[in-house]
Amino acid sequence: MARIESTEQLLAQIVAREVTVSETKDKEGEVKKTETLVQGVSTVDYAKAGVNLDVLASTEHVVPIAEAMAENGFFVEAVTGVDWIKDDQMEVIYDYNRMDKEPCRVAVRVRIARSAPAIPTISSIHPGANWHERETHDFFGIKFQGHPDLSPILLPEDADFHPLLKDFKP
Amino acid sequence: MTVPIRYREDETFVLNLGPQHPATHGVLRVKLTMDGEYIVKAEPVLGYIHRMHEKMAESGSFGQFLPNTPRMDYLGALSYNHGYVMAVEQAAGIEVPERAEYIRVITVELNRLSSHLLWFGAFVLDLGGFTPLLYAFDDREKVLDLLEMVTGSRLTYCYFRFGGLYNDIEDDFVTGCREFIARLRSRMPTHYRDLVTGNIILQKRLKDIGIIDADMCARYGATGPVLRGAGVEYDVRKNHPYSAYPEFDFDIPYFPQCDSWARYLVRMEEMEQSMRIIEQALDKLPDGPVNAAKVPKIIKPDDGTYYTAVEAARGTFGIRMVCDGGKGPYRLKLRSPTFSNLSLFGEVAEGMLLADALAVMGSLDLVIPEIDR
Amino acid sequence: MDQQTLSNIIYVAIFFLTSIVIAVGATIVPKLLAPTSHTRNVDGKTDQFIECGMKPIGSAWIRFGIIYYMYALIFLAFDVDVLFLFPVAATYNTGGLENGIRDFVEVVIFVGILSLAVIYAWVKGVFKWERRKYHHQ
Amino acid sequence: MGTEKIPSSIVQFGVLDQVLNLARANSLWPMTFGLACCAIEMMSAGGSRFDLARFGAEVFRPSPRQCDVMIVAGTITHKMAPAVKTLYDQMSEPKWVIAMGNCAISGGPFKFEGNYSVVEGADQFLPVDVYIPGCPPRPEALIEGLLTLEEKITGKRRWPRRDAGKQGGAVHG
Repeated sequence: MARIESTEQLLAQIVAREVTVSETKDKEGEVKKTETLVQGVSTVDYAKAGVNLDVLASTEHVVPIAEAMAENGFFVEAVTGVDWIKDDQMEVIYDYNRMDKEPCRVAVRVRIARSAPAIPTISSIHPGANWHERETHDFFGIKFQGHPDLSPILLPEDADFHPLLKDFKP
Repeated sequence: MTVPIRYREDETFVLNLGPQHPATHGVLRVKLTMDGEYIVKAEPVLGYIHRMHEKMAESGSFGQFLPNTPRMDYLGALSYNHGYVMAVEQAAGIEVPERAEYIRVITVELNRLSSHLLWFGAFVLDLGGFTPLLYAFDDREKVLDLLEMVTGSRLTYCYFRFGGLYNDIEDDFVTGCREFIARLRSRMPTHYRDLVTGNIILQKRLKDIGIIDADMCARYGATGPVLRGAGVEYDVRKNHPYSAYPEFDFDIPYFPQCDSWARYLVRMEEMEQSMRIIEQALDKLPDGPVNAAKVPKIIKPDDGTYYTAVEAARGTFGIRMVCDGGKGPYRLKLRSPTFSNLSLFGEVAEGMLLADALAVMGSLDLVIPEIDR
Repeated sequence: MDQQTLSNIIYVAIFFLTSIVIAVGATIVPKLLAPTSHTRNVDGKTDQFIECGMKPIGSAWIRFGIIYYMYALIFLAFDVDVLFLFPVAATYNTGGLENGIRDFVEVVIFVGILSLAVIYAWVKGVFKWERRKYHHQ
Repeated sequence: MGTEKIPSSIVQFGVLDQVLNLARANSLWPMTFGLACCAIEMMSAGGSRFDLARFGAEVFRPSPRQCDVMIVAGTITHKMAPAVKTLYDQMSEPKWVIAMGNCAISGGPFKFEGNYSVVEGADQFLPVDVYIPGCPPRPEALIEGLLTLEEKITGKRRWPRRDAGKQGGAVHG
């Protein structure tokens, strides 16, 4: 468990905790404050979510987190793209995992605008993410700035469509 | 490692280790820039068998994606069944009875055995020996008979259901398993150890070839026997215990030599461990129902993102599932182990002889539809 | 031309004739019987070089490493060597024991001189295939 | 007779053609062309239990020039289709095509409305001779497919076909 706390402090330094407070009037007229986390690290129940730490971050935190994770013995297990078409956003989820006896899984989730999705690449720090990013670019069209070669990896070489977008028609 | 050699563009030629090649075991293409027998640059090209599994997951319901999971890695299909079913059970909070967990472990380990047997045959075939393939296939057919008796199909099993199994196992499956393990144990020293592992030619072809050390595995995210061949004791069944694995005592074989020979020994040793697990599971098989009491007709996991990981025959198979209350997953990312294992091939094969590069590719144990998904 | 040499000549002639018949026959008969009017094709790629289904990139007519020339040389040397060993084998041991020893020594010397080239190359490390490191521009 | 599409040869007369067809039917060399799951069943058919060697078909040649049958075992995607066409062209006559598995017949499990990368069926661009349904078809089904191809070539069935279903059904054919 020590590994999870130390990783949490490590990430808390990088990602400042930001909370938006929204008041809603419930029946008795009291002001009820609901805090929705915009940015920050939160420990999550492993049995339910499958990860120990869940980090909501923004694009400028991606590279610092990747460097911090690389120094502390984490490796990138997967890079996932999600197309939230309803609130006009796209989400990139980085899954970090450890190889030694102290299991600790971290999911870093970044939301970017859906119109011109762009996010800095971490393939120079974790070469394993190179193919994952190319595949996410294939499926969603998310531009990974600084990626050495964003040509289609799973789609034909001349493919210009992004199939996993919610509004994709074959 | 001598001083780097400067080469001129017109002294190298490009060779397509193309989609249709006996050594790629599927439709993987590697664009090799060659300087005589040496590989200057190796660049795998994927996508020749991209079958849109993730797109199908989004357009169907949870149950409709079940037949897709075995068609990704058809050699270790039950691990993929297991991963997907566990992901949905974890998200929807469905409990699985004890007996179902045991049968799941037994069938997954049997499937791992058949996958390693096929890898063994194909790997020695790549290195030039044909007979071990026939011995390995002979044993593998026994496993396929056992699994067919229970699941109904030979390769693409769709046996697990949310909250349990499709049907219970009978006694002749249990006795069949014991006979099979006894037979394989009796054949292991002669047909596998003396004939192949003791063969000096095979050892010379594999020792000190394709050095993949722990640091390279970490940089590329390689898992499974490739990582355990690099001396790292990492196995999802031990590091992140799931299903009924904590009840069995088995150890994780890992070898520090980091070369193709270490990866070969890891898989041979893993066959032993799988047999141990099956025997313990058969001895302690509890009675009771095979399916959960109440499984909702329409699976409605609450919103959010979930991650589940399973130790497939080739490495960590992870599922990142995003649910938004629809009839199916909103987004399903399938983290396939050989996708990451193959991404380090470009760095490993540089400066290697072509024949050795094929030996390394065989030791990575690739299944191409799992890479392309 | 006594009876003995005549039958020898006939044997060699028969041997020679059958080899020609087999060789020429093997090329003519498939030409006659095989369906060679045209090969059905879908993409017009019947005579493209076979490279795993892909279009070959660039040409293979490039400047190869000098090391492969060494293999050709060694093959040539030993090929000619074997050619000379045929007559030796035919007349070997015909002259009784002391001739036998002399023939044996001669053959050993003959083959030994040729294998000197191989030993020299071996010592120079031609047969050591180490992993190389390439400098990418 | 499946041979009418095979282009004609220089020397032709009836009896010789039957002898040639008999020889071709009993030595169908398949091309190692495993695309996906069906390839594993093809390998099992080549193994010692189902043994394609009994029908002269165990020599799996990787090079298209040296094989007679292209067994399309697996899914053809749009990225792979040009390679399949090239391989078919490079095969020398007489050549046949077996579509093994649902993917090669009609796209199989990957035929759905959002399908952007799977070619639905090998017969969209290849002249297929025998279709073997199944996902994956059992090795016995592959052997039955080969026997059907042999029957198509020589016109005679290797051994009588038993009526499906009934035990000891009428034997004919």
